[in-house]
Amino acid sequence: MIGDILNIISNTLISMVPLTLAGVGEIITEKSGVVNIGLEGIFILSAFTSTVVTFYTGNPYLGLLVGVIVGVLSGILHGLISVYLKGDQIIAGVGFNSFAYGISLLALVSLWHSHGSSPSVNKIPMIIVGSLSFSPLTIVAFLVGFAAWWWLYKTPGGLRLRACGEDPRAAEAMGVNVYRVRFYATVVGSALTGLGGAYLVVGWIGQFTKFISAGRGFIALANVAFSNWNPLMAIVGGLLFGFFEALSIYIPIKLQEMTGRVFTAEASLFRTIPYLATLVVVAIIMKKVKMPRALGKPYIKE
Amino acid sequence: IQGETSPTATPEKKVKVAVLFDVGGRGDLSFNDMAYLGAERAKKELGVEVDYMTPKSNEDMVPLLRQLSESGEYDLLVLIGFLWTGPLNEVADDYPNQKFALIDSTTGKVRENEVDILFREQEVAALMGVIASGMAYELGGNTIGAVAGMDIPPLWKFHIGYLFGAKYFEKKTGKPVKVLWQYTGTFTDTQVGYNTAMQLLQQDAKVLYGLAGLTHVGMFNAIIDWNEQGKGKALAMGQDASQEWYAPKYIPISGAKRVDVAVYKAIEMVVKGEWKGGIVTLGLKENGVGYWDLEGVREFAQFAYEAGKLKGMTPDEVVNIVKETREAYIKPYVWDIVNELAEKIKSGEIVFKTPKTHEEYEKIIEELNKGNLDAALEKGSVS
Amino acid sequence: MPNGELVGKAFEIVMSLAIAFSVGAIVLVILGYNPIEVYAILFKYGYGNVKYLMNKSTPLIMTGLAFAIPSIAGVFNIGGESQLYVGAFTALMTAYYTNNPLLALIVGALAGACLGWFIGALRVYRGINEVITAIMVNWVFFYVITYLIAGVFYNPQRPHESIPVPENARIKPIGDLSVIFSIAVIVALAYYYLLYYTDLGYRLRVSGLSPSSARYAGFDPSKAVLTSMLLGGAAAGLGGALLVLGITYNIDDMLSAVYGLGFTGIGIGLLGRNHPIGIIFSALFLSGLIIGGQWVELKTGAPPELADTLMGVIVIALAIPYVYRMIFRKLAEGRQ
Amino acid sequence: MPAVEMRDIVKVYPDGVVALKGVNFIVEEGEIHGLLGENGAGKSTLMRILYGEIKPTKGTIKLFGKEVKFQGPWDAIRHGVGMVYQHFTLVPSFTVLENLHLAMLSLNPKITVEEVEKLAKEKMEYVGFKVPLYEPVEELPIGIQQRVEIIKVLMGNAKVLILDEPTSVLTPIEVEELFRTLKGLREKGITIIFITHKLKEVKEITDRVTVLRRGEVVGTVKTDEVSENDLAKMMVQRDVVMSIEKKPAKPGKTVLKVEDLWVKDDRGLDAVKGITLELKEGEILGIAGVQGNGQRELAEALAGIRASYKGSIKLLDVDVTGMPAIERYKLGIAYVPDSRKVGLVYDMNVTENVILTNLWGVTSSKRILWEKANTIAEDVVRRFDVVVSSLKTPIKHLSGGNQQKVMVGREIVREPKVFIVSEPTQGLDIGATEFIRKTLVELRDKGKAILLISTDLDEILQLSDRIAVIYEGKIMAVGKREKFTLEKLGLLMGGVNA
Ligand SMILES: Nc1ncnc2c1ncn2[C@@H]1O[C@H](COP(=O)(O)OP(=O)(O)OP(=O)(O)O)[C@@H](O)[C@H]1O
Ligand SMILES: Nc1ncnc2c1ncn2[C@@H]1O[C@H](COP(=O)(O)OP(=O)(O)OP(=O)(O)O)[C@@H](O)[C@H]1O
Ligand SMILES: [Mg+2]
Ligand SMILES: [Mg+2]
Repeated sequence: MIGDILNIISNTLISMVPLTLAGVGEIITEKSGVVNIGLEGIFILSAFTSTVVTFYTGNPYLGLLVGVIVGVLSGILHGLISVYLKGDQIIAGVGFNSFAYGISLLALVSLWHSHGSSPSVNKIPMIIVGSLSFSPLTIVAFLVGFAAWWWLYKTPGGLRLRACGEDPRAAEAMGVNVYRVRFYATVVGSALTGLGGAYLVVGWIGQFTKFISAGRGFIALANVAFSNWNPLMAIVGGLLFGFFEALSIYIPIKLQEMTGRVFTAEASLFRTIPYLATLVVVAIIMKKVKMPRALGKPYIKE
Repeated sequence: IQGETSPTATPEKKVKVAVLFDVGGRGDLSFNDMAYLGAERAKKELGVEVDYMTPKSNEDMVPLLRQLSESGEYDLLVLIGFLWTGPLNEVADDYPNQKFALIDSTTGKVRENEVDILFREQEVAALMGVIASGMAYELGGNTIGAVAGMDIPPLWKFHIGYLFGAKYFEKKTGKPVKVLWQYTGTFTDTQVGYNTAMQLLQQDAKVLYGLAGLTHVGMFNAIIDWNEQGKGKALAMGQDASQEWYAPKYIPISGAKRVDVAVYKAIEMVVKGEWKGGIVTLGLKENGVGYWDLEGVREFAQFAYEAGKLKGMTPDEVVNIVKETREAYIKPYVWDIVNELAEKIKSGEIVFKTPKTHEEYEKIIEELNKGNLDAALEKGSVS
Repeated sequence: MPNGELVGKAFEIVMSLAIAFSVGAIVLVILGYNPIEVYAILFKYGYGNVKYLMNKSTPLIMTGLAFAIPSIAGVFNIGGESQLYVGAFTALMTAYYTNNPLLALIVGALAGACLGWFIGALRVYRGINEVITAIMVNWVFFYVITYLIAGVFYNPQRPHESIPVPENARIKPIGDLSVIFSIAVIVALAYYYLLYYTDLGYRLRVSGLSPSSARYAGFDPSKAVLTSMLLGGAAAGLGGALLVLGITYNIDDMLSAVYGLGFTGIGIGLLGRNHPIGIIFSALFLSGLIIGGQWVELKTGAPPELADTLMGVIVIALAIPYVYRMIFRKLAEGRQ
Repeated sequence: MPAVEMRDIVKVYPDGVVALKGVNFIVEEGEIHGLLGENGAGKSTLMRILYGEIKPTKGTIKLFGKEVKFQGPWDAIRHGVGMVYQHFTLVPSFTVLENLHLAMLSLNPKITVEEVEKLAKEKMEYVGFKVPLYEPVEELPIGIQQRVEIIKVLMGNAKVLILDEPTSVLTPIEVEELFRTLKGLREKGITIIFITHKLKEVKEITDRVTVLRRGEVVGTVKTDEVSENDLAKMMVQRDVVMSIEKKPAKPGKTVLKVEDLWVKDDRGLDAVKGITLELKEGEILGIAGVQGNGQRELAEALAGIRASYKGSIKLLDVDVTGMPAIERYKLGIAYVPDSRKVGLVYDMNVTENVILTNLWGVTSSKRILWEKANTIAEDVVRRFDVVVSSLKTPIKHLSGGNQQKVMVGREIVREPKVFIVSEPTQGLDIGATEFIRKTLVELRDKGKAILLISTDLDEILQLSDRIAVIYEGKIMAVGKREKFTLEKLGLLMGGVNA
């Protein structure tokens, strides 16, 4: 039983990483007033590129780095469109998701003649403490959450950034270069998402597959709202979702192990557990929503 | 090799075939990818022209079928996967001059212009069940598991076969086997496959059978981690294509479902002018299903090698490792049981049931769990 | 002035498309494809089969509206996906048990509306951000409906499908006219009228643009949230109903018939600038690309993902009308 | 060498509006320079250009003899230009201290909160008023927000200080204090540009004045050498009657009766504490008070936008306590809020804004009659002389004063029976102010009841028939206009019962 619990905790610690990294990244982006719903796309693209690099170099840390770089590049694209070109942030994100999926798959096909999966690559070794295992990136995710919180709420840079998301006109009048801050916030947010995407491969599965992100980009987006735009809560959000997901897998297996009853169609019902549980938790803990007021609105000066 | 010299100097127009994949398209490591292999082989060996198409969604199937049939451009439309069943049934009668081949499903109707090719997945799964049970004992356990995709009819057959195989092993050896069957609800979410496998391994499953496309890729990786993190020793088995090369040390064997053969056969019928509408079922006897022998393993390892996926290994090395693991974990007594069972199946002494409804499927599983092996059989008996 | 405005708008759209396709062409060249060939196939097949095009865009118009209407009232509805699922499922059940297509459409719309309302209600009464609710609810209903179809309401003849819409409850085209598409267009027009010609629409718009002004004017912005989600949900639900009654006649147990339509709707709503009339066109436009993309694979042998890539590029290029407007202005100034 | 030298400034807004048509604007170092002009003349535009917020279409700017091209306000701030806007530019959800910190960062990126706090306290000492440092700005009354703005700019050590209509929300005493501060700054050599519509203030504080008209400079004059009337003429090119002819009121029956009303503010604190009031037909009751003493909550409670938790409101013999706003509007109440952000939907066009509070008046069986709406909007634009190119122009593209005209005008054309109006002439030029005030008196003479809430005591004294003074949510005194003088009002507003 204790083994089961540790196993669930390991699962949780492993699953929370991308949700927290991308969640915190998106919080930074959104706090500046920009929405990026292209998280799913960044996940895919950075997962793919980090696979390629890790495959050819054998170095998963390099893969991680490349994931971050691809995140940065995606952020630059989204930043240019939504900040400087005053484009529609959501359309850009929707388009990016489609583009990132398509281009990664095209590259996968031309590189490895496969439409579904890459070969296995080296992974960043897990940290193993007794029967508990988690990734070094788990620690990074925690640290990133704390650091982002500290930076947003305790430093001048954070103050400026939040001002851009609350009232860009006022921020501008007080000497903040709103465009620049928003642009960088988008880039940083995407970089963290890129790290999360790379983790999917080099920290977790060890292989790129066609649907590697499997909707996690959207879950990360939900995590942003769940956390009420607070990076510390985004850590909790990642853990919570990871935990309930692990639980939803554990329960039917354990029931089957104990009683011999196989779940067939009902297996789908167990899969609703993480989503329902998240909703219930939100309903219980929800306080006043602190959404950035200028969120999603392009800042046009005249 | 014999196909290298395609029918030269044939004045008449080349046979043209369109292969229409399932909605998911290629990359599933399963029937779509296998269908592609078969069609490509037909292209090479039979000299046909093949085009491919992946419909975006279910709602695209009927209009695409109609438009393609109307154009008359293709001698044969090969439809991959059960999602095409309804759409084909709807349009087949409107285009009597268009030939259709439906792979892995049937409309249940016999038509002049339609061939349905089905598989008896129970047969391969039964063998895999026996092998898994044997391997589990070699690994010091008695639990085997399966990471399955969604609760859909083809998987019912796998479930029945796998459970049957385990119970058959139990019966033959007197060693109890526990089966943990988990539907993940997805054929695409690799991480769910990883987590599911981890949980199954935690419940002492020693061998996991992957029946979930890309989801079970995650299972493979979980097996690797489980072994390499020193949490225990466990093995995996793939299905459909030969997947040993993914991790030859931990995947000693995969089940085969020769969608490629089915596609090839359908095309061949057109090329050779032997077209005959109807429903064909492929099983062990017809080599439509089975487990991949080392030749098959080599063939797929070769594909992987050519695509640059086998980093630092040659196909031969893969085969050697697989051979060693097979020898280490699949003991002769297990092979005896496998061969004996295969023989019974091939000879038609026993024939598996194919459940028509979900209730029937559940009923069979329930009976099997009680130890009533005959509940899975349409014909014959093993008690 | 209005004339100039119209010319400007038209120019903006033409320009957006021209640039979008040019960028797409560049990407195609980089990837090693012949853009002329690809575009020729895309247009010939994408927009050539009108009946197919109309059917394909029908549910997309509806999910486009499902995003747009709440968006106008200040709600970010990414729950069109599940609202469409429940609409499709309940309509199917109704059609199966009553043989009454009209009733089925109504039930489908109502089911979608209820789900939309639920998401809105959680926001209004519990303060839960609609993004979380919608994403969670999407998955919950995906699995619940998967269960219902695989485990309960499957077709005994073809167990991977749900029970079918009975023959006499199906909505068939009349000649070459797609009835379901006509219904979608009529609904879009009705929503247009509602938004811009009725006091309800005005209230929704004011509430979305400035909740404090709405309160001042005596409109309740919370009500706008609920109403818009009700209207949006109804659209998505109706979209699902039209899909099963008019196109697929059943839902498969992997939900591949309905999956993804809600998400595509977000793009459609936004490309249509959240304007019901615009949405009709953006749905037709994107449907054509989707349909044509399938043929590009068939005709050129390119992987199907080429179409996704191209569509992504085109959509991104359509996200920046501001830039085109600026260029237009510069050109206009230059001419003066 | 002039401090500011703007040459041939042309500004064309993206929608084609030509706001400035080659303006030359020169400010000498160390002077207080007034900038005058009708609503929409281009004053704010000119100053936003100087502050680097928007770029001129043409023209050059020199600062202390050196040509500058600002990339944004941060650039201007570094060059010693500071600005207090007509619409404040503070981040509403941030505390005052956070706002000050934010502003200071553009000068000294390393500055700590503690340093900012110290500096802020010094500056408060220096100017002689206080602002609460730890409260979110949005919870402060506008008057206080303005003080924050001034502190903010002073902390930036600006060499050139721009004030866009700073006095419109201050009480006379506050204005006096502000003027003292400004004079003190002038002594220190700081150059000040001062926009206002109040000629009295121009006379009092400025050294020179530039008058703008429709995007062109009419002239720059020494303040000493001109009279208020001269200035007015320069602005509108006609004579302006500064005082309003007002016949004695003929109050009729009571139409609004408020009894022991208690209302909470957004933070849940009591803002209106047991107010009892009566308003009669044909009278103007002025409510004087410093911003933030419960006026807004009172007005909102009367309009039905905010709930009262005790007491009653009776309108024309109907008990309307608890009745929704829209029902009250239908009964004949109209309300002009003190904030344009509330009263207007910035992203909607003129017509759509005009029908905001009169929706039922332009609908027939739920359908909006756009023809009718446009007619009304045209009427408002014509009667109140709103400068706008088309009824389809988004209201946010109108100048502040013209927005105000739309907001007040649309209520006036409805001829409400009970008219609650808060700061009706906020940001209006003298011509428009005169016109609005005259219209209010006309309404009164038609037998309408008007509740005038204003921090502008001149306005209160000029228009009211009776006056009530509000202080901390209570009525300090109420009585006939004749009983009050400016001084007495000032004391009462400060809570001193004279
Ligand atoms: N407050 C500001 N906000 C944004 N951009 C600025 C600001 N001040 C200056 N810049 C621009 O950035 C350029 C680089 O200057 P600098 O590195 O000092 O910027 P900064 O804003 O102080 O950096 P940081 O945000 O890291 O404190 C300057 O030339 C100027 O154009
Ligand atoms: N963002 C904008 N877009 C388009 N036109 C604008 C914009 N801002 C101002 N205008 C127009 O420019 C002209 C000048 O406006 P400005 O705000 O400078 O006037 P102002 O002199 O400050 O008036 P007020 O006394 O009412 O504040 C007006 O006609 C106004 O409608
Ligand atoms: Mg102004
Ligand atoms: Mg700096």
